[in-house]
Amino acid sequence: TELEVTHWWTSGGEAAAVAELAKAFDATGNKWVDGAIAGGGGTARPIMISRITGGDPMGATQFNHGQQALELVEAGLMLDLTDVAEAEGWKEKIFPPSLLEACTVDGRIYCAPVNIHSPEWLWLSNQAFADAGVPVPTNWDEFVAAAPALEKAGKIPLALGNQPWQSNLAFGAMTVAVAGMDVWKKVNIEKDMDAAAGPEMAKVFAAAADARKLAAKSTVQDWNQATNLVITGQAGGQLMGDWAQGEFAVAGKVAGQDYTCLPGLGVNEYLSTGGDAFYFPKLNDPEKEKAQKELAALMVSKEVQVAFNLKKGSLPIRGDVDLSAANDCMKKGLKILADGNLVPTGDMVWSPDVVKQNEDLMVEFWKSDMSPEEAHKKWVENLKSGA
Amino acid sequence: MTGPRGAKPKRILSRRNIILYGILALVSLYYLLPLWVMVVTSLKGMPEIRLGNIFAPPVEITFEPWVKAWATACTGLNCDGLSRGFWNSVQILVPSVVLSILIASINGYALVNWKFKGSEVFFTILIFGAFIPYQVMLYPLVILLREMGLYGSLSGLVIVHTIFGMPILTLLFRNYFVSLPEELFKAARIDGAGFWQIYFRIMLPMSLPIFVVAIILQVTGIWNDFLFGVVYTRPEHYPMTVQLNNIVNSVQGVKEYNVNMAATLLTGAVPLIVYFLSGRLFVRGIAAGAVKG
Amino acid sequence: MSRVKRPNRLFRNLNGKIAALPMIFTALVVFVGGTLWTVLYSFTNSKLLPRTNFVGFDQYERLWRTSRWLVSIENIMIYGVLSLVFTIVIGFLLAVLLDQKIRYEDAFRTILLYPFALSFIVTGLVWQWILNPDFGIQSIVRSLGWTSFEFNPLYDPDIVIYGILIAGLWQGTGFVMCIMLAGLRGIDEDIWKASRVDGIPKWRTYIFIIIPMMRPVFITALVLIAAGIVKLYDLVVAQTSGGPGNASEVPAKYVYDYMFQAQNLAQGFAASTMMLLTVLIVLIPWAYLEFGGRRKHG
Amino acid sequence: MQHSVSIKDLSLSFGAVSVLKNLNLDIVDGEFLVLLGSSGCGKSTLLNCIAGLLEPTDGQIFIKDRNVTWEEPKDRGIGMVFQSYALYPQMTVEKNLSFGLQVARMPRAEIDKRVARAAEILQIGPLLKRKPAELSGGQRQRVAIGRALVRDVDVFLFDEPLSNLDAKLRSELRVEIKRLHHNLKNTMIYVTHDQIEALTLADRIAIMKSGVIQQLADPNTIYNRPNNLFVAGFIGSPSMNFLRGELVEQDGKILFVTHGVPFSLDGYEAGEPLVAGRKVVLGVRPEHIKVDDMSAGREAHDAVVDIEEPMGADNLLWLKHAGHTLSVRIGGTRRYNPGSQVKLGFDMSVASLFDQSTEERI
Amino acid sequence: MQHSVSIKDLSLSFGAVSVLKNLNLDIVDGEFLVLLGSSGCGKSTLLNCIAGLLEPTDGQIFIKDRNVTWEEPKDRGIGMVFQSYALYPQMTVEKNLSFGLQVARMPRAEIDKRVARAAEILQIGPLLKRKPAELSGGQRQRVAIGRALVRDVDVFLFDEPLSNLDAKLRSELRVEIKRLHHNLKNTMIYVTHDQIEALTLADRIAIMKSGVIQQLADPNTIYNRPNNLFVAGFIGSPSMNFLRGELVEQDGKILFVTHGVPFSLDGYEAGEPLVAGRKVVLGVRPEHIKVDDMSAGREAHDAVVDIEEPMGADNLLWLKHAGHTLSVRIGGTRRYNPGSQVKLGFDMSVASLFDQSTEERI
Ligand SMILES: Nc1ncnc2c1ncn2[C@@H]1O[C@H](COP(=O)(O)OP(=O)(O)OP(=O)(O)O)[C@@H](O)[C@H]1O
Ligand SMILES: Nc1ncnc2c1ncn2[C@@H]1O[C@H](COP(=O)(O)OP(=O)(O)OP(=O)(O)O)[C@@H](O)[C@H]1O
Ligand SMILES: [Mg+2]
Ligand SMILES: [Mg+2]
Repeated sequence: TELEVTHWWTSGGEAAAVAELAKAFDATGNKWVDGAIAGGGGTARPIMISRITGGDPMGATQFNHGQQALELVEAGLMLDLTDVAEAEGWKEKIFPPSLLEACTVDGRIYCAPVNIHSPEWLWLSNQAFADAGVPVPTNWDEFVAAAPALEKAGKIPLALGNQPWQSNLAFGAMTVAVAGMDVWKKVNIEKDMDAAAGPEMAKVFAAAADARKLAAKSTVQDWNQATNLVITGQAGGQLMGDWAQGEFAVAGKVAGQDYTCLPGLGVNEYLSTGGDAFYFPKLNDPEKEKAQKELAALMVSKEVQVAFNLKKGSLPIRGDVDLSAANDCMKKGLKILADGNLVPTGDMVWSPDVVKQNEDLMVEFWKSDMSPEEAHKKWVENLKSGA
Repeated sequence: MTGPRGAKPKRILSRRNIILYGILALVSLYYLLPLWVMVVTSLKGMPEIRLGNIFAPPVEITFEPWVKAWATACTGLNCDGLSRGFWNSVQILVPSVVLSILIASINGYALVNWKFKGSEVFFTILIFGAFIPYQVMLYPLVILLREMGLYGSLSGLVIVHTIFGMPILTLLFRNYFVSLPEELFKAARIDGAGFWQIYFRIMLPMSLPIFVVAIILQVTGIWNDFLFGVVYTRPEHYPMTVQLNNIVNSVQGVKEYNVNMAATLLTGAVPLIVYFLSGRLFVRGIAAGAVKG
Repeated sequence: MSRVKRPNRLFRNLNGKIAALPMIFTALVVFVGGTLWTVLYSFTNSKLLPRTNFVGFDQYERLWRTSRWLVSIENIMIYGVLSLVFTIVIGFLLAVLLDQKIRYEDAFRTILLYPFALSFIVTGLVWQWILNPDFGIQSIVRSLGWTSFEFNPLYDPDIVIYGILIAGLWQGTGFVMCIMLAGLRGIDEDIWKASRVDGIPKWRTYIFIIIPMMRPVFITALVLIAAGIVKLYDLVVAQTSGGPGNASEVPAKYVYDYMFQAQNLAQGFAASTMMLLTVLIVLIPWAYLEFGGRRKHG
Repeated sequence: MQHSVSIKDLSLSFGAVSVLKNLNLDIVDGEFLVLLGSSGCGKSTLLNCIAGLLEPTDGQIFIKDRNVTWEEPKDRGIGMVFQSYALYPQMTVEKNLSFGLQVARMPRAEIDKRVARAAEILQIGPLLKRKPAELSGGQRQRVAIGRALVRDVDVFLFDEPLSNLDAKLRSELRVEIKRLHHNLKNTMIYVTHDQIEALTLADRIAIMKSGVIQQLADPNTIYNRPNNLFVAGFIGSPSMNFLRGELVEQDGKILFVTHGVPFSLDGYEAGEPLVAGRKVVLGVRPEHIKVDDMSAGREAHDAVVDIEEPMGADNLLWLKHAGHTLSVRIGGTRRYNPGSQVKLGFDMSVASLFDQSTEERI
Repeated sequence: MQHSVSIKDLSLSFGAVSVLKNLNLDIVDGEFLVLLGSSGCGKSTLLNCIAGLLEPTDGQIFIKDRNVTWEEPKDRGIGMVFQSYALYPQMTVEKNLSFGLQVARMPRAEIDKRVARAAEILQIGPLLKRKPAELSGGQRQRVAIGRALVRDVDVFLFDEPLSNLDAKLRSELRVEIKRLHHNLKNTMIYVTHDQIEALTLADRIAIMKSGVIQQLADPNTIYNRPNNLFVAGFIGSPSMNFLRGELVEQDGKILFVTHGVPFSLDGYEAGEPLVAGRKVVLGVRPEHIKVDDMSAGREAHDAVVDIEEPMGADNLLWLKHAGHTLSVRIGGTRRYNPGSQVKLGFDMSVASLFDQSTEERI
């Protein structure tokens, strides 16, 4: 049975990872019809939503799990995967459990998580620091301290793509690192607005205000162009999710040798774990529904998880997979994962509306001379609109 | 009697000519620069591009990027470049252009020659419609097409193009038909020709210039459309611009500028060719349709 | 002789009415219907799917508190005014140049017009590239020896909108030039002769006589340009994605982003309603002047 | 007598503007009727109503005693010829002629026969394969007439068919149309604002003003016994001379006096008794004033030549007389210098008297 | 005599098309010269050359004995009035009149004086604040003349200034222009293809054909003694009747014979001796043929009336005579039915004879 699968994984590492999914699916005798839409979720999601609400849904579609597809589920447009989940024992296998929780609405399961992404990573170019004659930093504070040397060597200290979500990601990464886990949880999970407006967060904004000076010379647009600056040693580091590793891999770079990764920015060994999930719109065609369920089961299965996540550079959603092939960075991530130092990501706990507002705020903040205090105030307002 | 006779002698390099052609040359440079950059870059290899000058002609001409853009560039899992979308685009283009122009010209004709009560009101609304951003209509149209059961089909997309082309095209055709002598229409009615006969046998054959303008506007608009193509159809119908977007936006490591430029040129080829073939008629048509407000 | 009753009005000119159905449908259902629908839902708190959960003017209050929206408005004003002025001025000047009985007019015209055939995506891409400080014009000029040369519009929040304007003008002036040229060609040759006999210099003839005579042409051009300005979206997305920061955001993009990315339909609808309102505020007085005034002299 | 076209109480308004006002007109079978009037008086509107191209607001139209008020143009048995020819530019002459017949699904053979006949009558045989753009103005107009001809209609409608042609062609085609009418004997309704056309072609002329028919009569009556001031002033070039004055009784005879100068009205045929004291206008055509030719015992009036306009065959004098400027037409060979003194004689048998207030003929 | 405008060997070609061919023309100071010719013969081109709006290919132009061949239009001392008026539509009448003066930086007071004077001469005072769109055709044309007037020029150039007006207005403005010339006494060059205008206005008429002047003479000469067949046929409406025939000697007298019918040439003033055997064309104007009026012992020719065209003041008869169709103009009150037999008398003293091959007058 043919299933059309839409997603926005089109960069090198991503495409290779999707190919693994497709290969596995085709092997079951079904056919994966690829509906890639480049340009990231921002471009692709409107199209997907239009298709689904327009009554011409695809067979499966990528969303960041969490609240993005919530209303579609509530409107009864999505296939209930509970039976698959029970048959496959997702509850036991999927780790951390928050991933499956994000797929659950009213006790029913509507999506198949495929990977874990953690945005709080600092990627460093060993070569850049060598050129600048300083040692490779081991945490965010050292990185900030080394920045002047990098600048002197004609490098961009911090590479940052000019897209709202990247600015927001960088800020989020710094929140965990600077303010610490407790504050993070208070604000994001308990939605404690006093904490959000508190001094701890103010420190984060101050730090971000310093960081934006380091990124002032960065003029690229896409995240992978920014990563490329790090890969080629033109920039010292980049705050980017674990998927950046795929780019290093495609470029043939070796972790620990050509580049260094610092999960949780080397300060707090904590990661927030969001990720991608696949949703299966209702097609009202038993044949297709069968194929959809097959695909769902397949995506969570062990072999596919390994193959997929190795290519993608993300972490698998199961605690029981063997990732001996994983490289230095991924192992670091796995370790944190195993230690359970985890929190959910922002887009799992906040509505897309809040996320978007924060993205808009952050992109403005990073690229202008808005005072940290003002940004902080607006940020709290944004959170309140969704609290 | 003596004195000057004949024409005043003119130097070819008069000050007027120098200024005139100088400005024109400068302006042309500005307009041609991007094309030059596109063409030159598309013929360079990546190493040469990385070295720097985007304006320099290629040291070593390679058609590799063109081949890649056309046939092998990847989007997700599909590695057949733009070729995949080309026929889709043609399939979208032809019926959309034909239908939208047909309807708009009939509208214009009805508005001018078969006025009925309220026709001007509808026309005014239509013109206001030209100012509505597409984004605003995106959602209502999804719902509308869904209700009509056309969502996701090629016909749905054709309808969308027809709707959004309607305001400006109707304006063009109305203005053109107004400028045709009304007596012609009267003569045809006396000859016993009906609504459609007059339209097809009298009006259509007389409207070549304005049709050229309409065709150019529509070919350009529809061929270059990305949003509607991707929102209102499914992947098997995706137009070439979707592939272009995918090629240009999905970066694998470094951006392959040469492939991007080749893809851009390939995508722009159809409207460009239409332009080059019909330049003169275009100005004439504009004069006939657009100018008489 | 008998009197014959007047037939039913509805069925007279039936073909004309039938033929106009697509237009009536589009006007009423799509444009009016779609607009009303949009306005209606802008008063709800619809998120991903439209819901009739009315919240009054909340969306509008939030809209006008959002700095991105304010920046968008400011940008579209700057872009709109400059684009209108420059497109018309440049288009007209080019048309005047081409109207000087020059040689190779066809070639020049084609050169000026071809960008119109390219999509905004393509236009944005190429200009993003040419204006890129690392390998575009700035780096070329610097490599020629002028090392302090600064031309970096797309990465400077203060002037980024002008960078977009450069590309927009490149794309759109040719078409306006064509309209103007057609208008100039429509001017009675005798006017030119009269002004020469009167000894009026050419430039004064253009300013005081020809331009006022081309009023309808300018209005056509104005309408076309203005319709384009309201819809400005692709070019920004392709060139800057609204950056750096939110310095080049425009209303259409705000609408789109909030409808689909933020999944806050109502916010997007509120923004579109504001856009429509602006269009109406601009258009209605104009339409009144234009059509209401014209009726007077037949 | 059979009425070919009959118009009853026809009214037509464009919105608030009333163009035709309760108009009645009966046209006899085979008659050549000319509608004459200045621009904008509603001539074309009336013609379009007859043709069915405009819907009247009120009233009825009969053609061959059939009420056609609501019929389609093609069913009315009319053919129409337009000022701008209105030939279909993309069709050959032959196609132009046969289009209407084809639309009516007439058999090929019949079409060919009719086209051939029309081509022969109008002598456009050699042009049949050409397109309108390749024809001269006169040829185009002939084709336009042919288009009405092939349809074998009862009534021909002409809307200023000659005004786009130059003077020479105009006079040629005028003769041709006259001949055509002689041969075909169809009813023809002909709109023009050229009075020469009206006078030469018409069996009867209807003079219109603001949607109302002012006078409907044969050309001779119109020219020599105009109903009212408007008709009198409208017809004739240069215009009739108008002298405003009063009727005065002197020695038992009624005289016309203007600026103190008395004119004998001997020979004038009044429609009603002339009463002294009535304010009137005396109208005399330029050719009915004799200069320095006092035969037949006319009164002699003194006048001074102001301007002379030689026009070849004729010579037009503008004279100052009793406070008026008079135009007088004399033979082309008789010349006067400005300033010359002349004696004028008025031919009252062809003059007209109008009441100053009603402007009607007395 | 002083020459106001003098044209020497003027030639002009548009690319390969030669429009004016070695044209010479001297215009006397204060003269009213009319350029008359059919459409496309080069009248406007010549006028534009004089105005400096077109550059001649060869030749010289003198105005007031100054060689202006290379001068700008504004420096030539000319004013020009166009057929389409060419008023600046968005300016008031006053502005239209004063704009050229303002550009020339004339003092305000002087401008006002001139505008006032022009407005008075042309009686457009009340219109000064209006825009051209609010004027009637005749008023517009007056403003256009005013624009030339204020510039106080030596030479007025008119390019068919009246052809956009209707007949009535045309004849009114004609008189006004004539009066203007009387008062101003400027040199005026006036292009038209309307012969009535030419005949009534001109001191001299230059008749052009394909860029060559065919005859340059006063209206009377042009009308009665045309130089060649072209001029003869061009002037006069309806056209001169042409009879093609031969000169034959009979009884020691030279007669003109066509289709076997002999015509006595008594009274004809030949420019050269008449030789028997020469193929010639006899031209007689319609008003020079008398119908049933055999006074003064004229030959009587039999003819049959074909068509009658009553034109009010006159009556036009189309007659069949000796294989020709003749047009004859008679008084408006004399009527003939088609088919009537009439007797014609030809007035040879005002007839013309042309050589058939050279087409020149004999
Ligand atoms: N479609 C219309 N709408 C409004 N008014 C009209 C329309 N058509 C004609 N008129 C008006 O009706 C009047 C009569 O017009 P019509 O064309 O019948 O005049 P006409 O006698 O044919 O003049 P002309 O000699 O200029 O052709 C005019 O005042 C005109 O302005
Ligand atoms: N700019 C031009 N280029 C080429 N040929 C031209 C141009 N202007 C005029 N002609 C040709 O020159 C000839 C004379 O034109 P001109 O305008 O002088 O005629 P005209 O006597 O004024 O005619 P009309 O009475 O129609 O105004 C015509 O055959 C015309 O086609
Ligand atoms: Mg009319
Ligand atoms: Mg001319």
